[in-house]
Amino acid sequence: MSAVFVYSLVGIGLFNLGLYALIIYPHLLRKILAVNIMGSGVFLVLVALAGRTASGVPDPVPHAMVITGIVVAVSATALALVLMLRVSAATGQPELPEEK
Amino acid sequence: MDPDNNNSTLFRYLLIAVLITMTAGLVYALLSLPLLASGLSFQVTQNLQLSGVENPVTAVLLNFRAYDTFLEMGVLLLALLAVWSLGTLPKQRETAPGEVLNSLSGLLIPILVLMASYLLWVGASAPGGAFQAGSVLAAAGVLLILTGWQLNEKLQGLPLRFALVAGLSIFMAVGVVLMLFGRRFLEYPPSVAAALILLIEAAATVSIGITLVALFSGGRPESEQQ
Amino acid sequence: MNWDAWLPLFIILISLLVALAIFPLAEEKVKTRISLNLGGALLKLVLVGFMLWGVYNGHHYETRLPFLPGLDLVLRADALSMLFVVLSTGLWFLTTVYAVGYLEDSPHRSRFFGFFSLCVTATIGVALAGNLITFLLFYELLTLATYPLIVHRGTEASRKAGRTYLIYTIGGGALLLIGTIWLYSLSGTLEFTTRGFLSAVDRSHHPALVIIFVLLIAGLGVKAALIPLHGWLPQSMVAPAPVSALLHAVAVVKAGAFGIIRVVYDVFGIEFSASLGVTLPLAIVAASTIIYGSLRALFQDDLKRRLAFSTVSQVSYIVLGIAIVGPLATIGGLVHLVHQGVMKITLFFCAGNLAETLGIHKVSEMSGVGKRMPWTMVAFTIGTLGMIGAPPLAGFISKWYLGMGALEAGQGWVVFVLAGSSLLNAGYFLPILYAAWFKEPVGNWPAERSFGHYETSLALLLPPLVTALLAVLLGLFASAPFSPYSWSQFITTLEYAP
Amino acid sequence: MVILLPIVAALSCFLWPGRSIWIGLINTFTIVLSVAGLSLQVVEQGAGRYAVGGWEAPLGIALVSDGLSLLMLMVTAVVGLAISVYSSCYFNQDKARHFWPLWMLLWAALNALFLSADIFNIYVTLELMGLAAVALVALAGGKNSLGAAMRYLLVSLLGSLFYLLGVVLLYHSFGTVDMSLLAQRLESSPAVWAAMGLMTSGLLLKTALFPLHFWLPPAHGNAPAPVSALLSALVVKASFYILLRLWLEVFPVASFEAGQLLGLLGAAAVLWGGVLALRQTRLKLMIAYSTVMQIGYLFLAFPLASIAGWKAAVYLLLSHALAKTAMFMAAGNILLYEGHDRIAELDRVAQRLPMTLGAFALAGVSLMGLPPSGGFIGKWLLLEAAIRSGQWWWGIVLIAGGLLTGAYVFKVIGFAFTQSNLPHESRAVPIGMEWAALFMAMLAIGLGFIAPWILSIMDTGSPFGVATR
Repeated sequence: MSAVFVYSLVGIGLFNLGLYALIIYPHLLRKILAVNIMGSGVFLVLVALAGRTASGVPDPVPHAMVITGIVVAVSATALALVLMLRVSAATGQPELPEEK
Repeated sequence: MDPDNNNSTLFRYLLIAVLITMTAGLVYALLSLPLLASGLSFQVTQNLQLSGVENPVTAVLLNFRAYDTFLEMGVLLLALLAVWSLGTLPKQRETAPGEVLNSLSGLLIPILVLMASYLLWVGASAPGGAFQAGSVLAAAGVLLILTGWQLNEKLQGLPLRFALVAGLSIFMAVGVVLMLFGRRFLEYPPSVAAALILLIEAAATVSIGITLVALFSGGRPESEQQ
Repeated sequence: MNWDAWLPLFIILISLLVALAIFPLAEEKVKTRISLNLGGALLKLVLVGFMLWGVYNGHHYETRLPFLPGLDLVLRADALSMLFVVLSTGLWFLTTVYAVGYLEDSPHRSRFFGFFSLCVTATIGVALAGNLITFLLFYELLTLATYPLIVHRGTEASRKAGRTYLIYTIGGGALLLIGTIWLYSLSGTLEFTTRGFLSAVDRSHHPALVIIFVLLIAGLGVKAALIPLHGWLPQSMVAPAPVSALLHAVAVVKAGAFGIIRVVYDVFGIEFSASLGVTLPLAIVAASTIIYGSLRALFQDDLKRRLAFSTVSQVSYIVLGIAIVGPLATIGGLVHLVHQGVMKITLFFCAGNLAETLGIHKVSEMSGVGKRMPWTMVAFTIGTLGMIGAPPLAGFISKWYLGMGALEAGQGWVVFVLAGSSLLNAGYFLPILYAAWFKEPVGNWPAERSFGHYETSLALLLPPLVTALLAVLLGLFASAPFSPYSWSQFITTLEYAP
Repeated sequence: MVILLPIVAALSCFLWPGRSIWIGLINTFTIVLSVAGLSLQVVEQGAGRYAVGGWEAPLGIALVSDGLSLLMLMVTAVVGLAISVYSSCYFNQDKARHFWPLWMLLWAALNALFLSADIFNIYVTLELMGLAAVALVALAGGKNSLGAAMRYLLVSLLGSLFYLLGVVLLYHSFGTVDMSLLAQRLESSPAVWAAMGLMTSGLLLKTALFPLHFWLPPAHGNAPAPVSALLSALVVKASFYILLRLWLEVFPVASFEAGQLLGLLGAAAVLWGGVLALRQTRLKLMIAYSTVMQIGYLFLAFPLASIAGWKAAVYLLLSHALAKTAMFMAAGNILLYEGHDRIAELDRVAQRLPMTLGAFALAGVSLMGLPPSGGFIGKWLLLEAAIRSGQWWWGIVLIAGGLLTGAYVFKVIGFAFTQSNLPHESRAVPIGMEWAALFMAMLAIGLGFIAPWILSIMDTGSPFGVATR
């Protein structure tokens, strides 16, 4: 089994770990981190599988996609963090308030 | 309904079980993929010389799938708008940055800027490009902020905003101008492709860098309050 | 452009436009509003008369608008629809006059009259509908348009009544919808056609058709107030008198009854439904409704509630007439559609007058009122006698033909039903008359208002007198051309295969 | 290009915040015009395909405009127009400066999404849309809406990641992210099934199908009125649109069982959402739950999986978009006028805000699916499809849903008719806001009269496949 698949399997692992953390932990910072971990997992799969070319030179398109994805992730994270600050400022605790 | 606050162990185990099955399924799906798949690398290498750059990744980013990149600049800007819509800059606490940081930043920032421009330039042929460059630039900016430096009042208004939107607007401008020449949106003529890409990337680099810094500082500057 | 193709649509649009014009009117613009109302009503009356003449001379008025692929909105003026159109248009005019007098200087008149016209739009639409989906459309519109009228007073009671009304009618609408779509998926068409279009459907579907029949009739029975679906009717008595008059004499209840006529004759076809064996159960339901309604009416002290229950029973005469398979009975049912309308609206007008002028709401308060308001009570008397079916009044004609038809169709039991209900009618109406004419007034009236040297304002007095007069004439000159009677004969000859 | 205009608008709004309202309005009209132009072109020349940058798929990104996407663009334009008018009166100067650029970017994202034929590109637009929506929700400020925004953000990120992972699997199995190419190359494999599962569940989360709807009511209930309208009318629909596309084009392998499952969830959503809506005491929350319910309707088409069924779903989608916009606007007016939106205390609205109440009532009629209204057409088509395919029980759900809707709509209207005796101070409602609401409601009704036209548009480029019956 080639390194490609090892990496991609690790990616899947990260994805699910992140999902678990996202659901279980109430603290917002942890949730945001969890989402990022999931993201990294997806990107890892995306890049790793690109290495399955005969020539050994990896397929560039996924790399481009990953860069795009990363930028999106960064933007989202930034927004999430600021939002978190606002929430904790408004409610006094960095957790999701009860639904209203 | 919302499991966030529900930490009963039962729920935990249930979740774990579900996730494990899901993982298993995904792993199985992955392993079922063919061992060899060239994806699009063939088409890319085929059209590389038309794209105006040698680095395939950059080619995909700024030519073949430039439209994605274009929208993604939009996402970046949007994030900033969103952050700014949430309120103003948290008060800068005036801490003396300390000797090390001061001197270090004094040393580092020029290097970072230099490095950014190098990355930008090299992006055409080797790994590198607008995003890498932009993030390095951002690093410099962050250092500046950490050392308690603040943007000049005069620059905080329109100039700052122009710098922020430069990337996106130039990107779009190029696309539209090309349309005026009867080509499709973002369809570069191979002859000038290299120049156009470089132009876009330069603008993008600046915008990305500044945007990231602005995001880092987490709020719109005071002067925005009128 | 071809007038015949647009006349029906135009007739409907009149009152719609009136409605739209009235809604934004400011409260104090009384004159504009009244002129709009009456103008619309009159114009409509004229056009309908014109159309009536046309239909009689074999003109074919039909408007078609594409609605869904394979389904059009069809407005068609055939003999049957004209019967209902004429009735509702005529009574709309009178009711408008009455309502103007009844509601003067009460709040939200623009809203009231707006929805009032909307109501009539829907009713005419129901009458002119040329296929089941068009019918459905206006039928639901009618539901929605009446709701604001019922809750108009805005009191707790009226809101409750409104809710009940909606629960019943929207539920009924749902049944109707299911039935319609199912029918469509079976037969592929919904066009009303004389003697029905379903006899062609493959035998294997006949059980389904029976279910559909039940669904449709149940959906319509809600508005026609067949038991056990009559619950909303007495409750909605909280509405202002003109509304009760319109609802119970013309719009809602009649729409239901009319729908049943349509379904039995022009969807299933009378012979076919008889062959399906669904008519006898219908007849039984109708008969029991008649008796039940009369019985309940006997024990109501509130005048309007008594009238309401009498409506419950009277409307079922129409259904009964349809369910007895036979030309004469059909004539009886159809003609009663008109007669009951005229007579019942008279009664409600009078009840309204009593309430407005003397604040009388209960039967027990009515002793001696005949001396105070002779004219009103004359009208009232005519109405009640008609209801009882005393010759030579309109009601007599209907009952006579119903009875004849029953015998002709060999269903003698119906005659007993009729006789019984007539006795009951007498039972709950005559005491009122006795009290009104021969008893002495006890003390003074609950809330008296004086209207100069008339017993009440003219706008309130004239309409009931006119309708009462009509009731007499319809009875006397039943065989004149264009009288509902001869018209129903005309229809019947079409509906029954020669 | 329909996508660029709003971006231009956004940029200029951002650069000159002072004048953002006017820039926004002007651009709104230009956008509407350009959409009209596009639709003209499509109606005349049939579905169009546009390769961005001149690079055809698989290398490049293609935009496709067929009947389905066109209709989505149109409804977006109409709703967008109304919302722009409405918001130009709704927000104060300070909020407006932020609202307009965000809204314009959101609009751009929607248009881009409806036109894109490239599933990775769709991911980007999805994120663009999601972030903008979150920011707009947070715009209301205050504890509840911030919390709601936070939850909404996490949910939407989660959904996007599921979707993205699906995209990854598809790309690596077939070497393309272009829908039509995928459709050609696709053959059933574990990876495909995994991708289908991931993408579907991710989108279901974003579409808030029961039981994944928990985030929607707070988000829609606490956002500013025009934003709630936007979310309910368009944003939620966007992810449904993607789902529809995927199931129609990419995953024809989609099995009968999967369809039935979605149908069941939809039915559950209808009933559950309806009951909860009935139990709400606050108007906006009630409307939000009604959205949950209406989304359920859309999924009833999946088990039928017939062309008629899809069309019915899309028709319901359109009419719901219009009606719900009107309803949220009306709710916004009432909120502004009465200072609260507790249903039990909505006295005097019938007297003082007749237009608003009228809008509410008309929208309600369409939601109930009573004739004549767009809702009725959709319902009729769906019922017909259900009966024809012999799965009449979905029809029962539909009817029951209609009755539930009737119950809660008239609950509100009934209360609004009562005369109030307790005097309370009230604020005037800008006429523009009332008209916008009424306008949308009338459109929702009017949609009941142009069915043949709409249905014929749906057929251009036959996104639902060629008729088989």
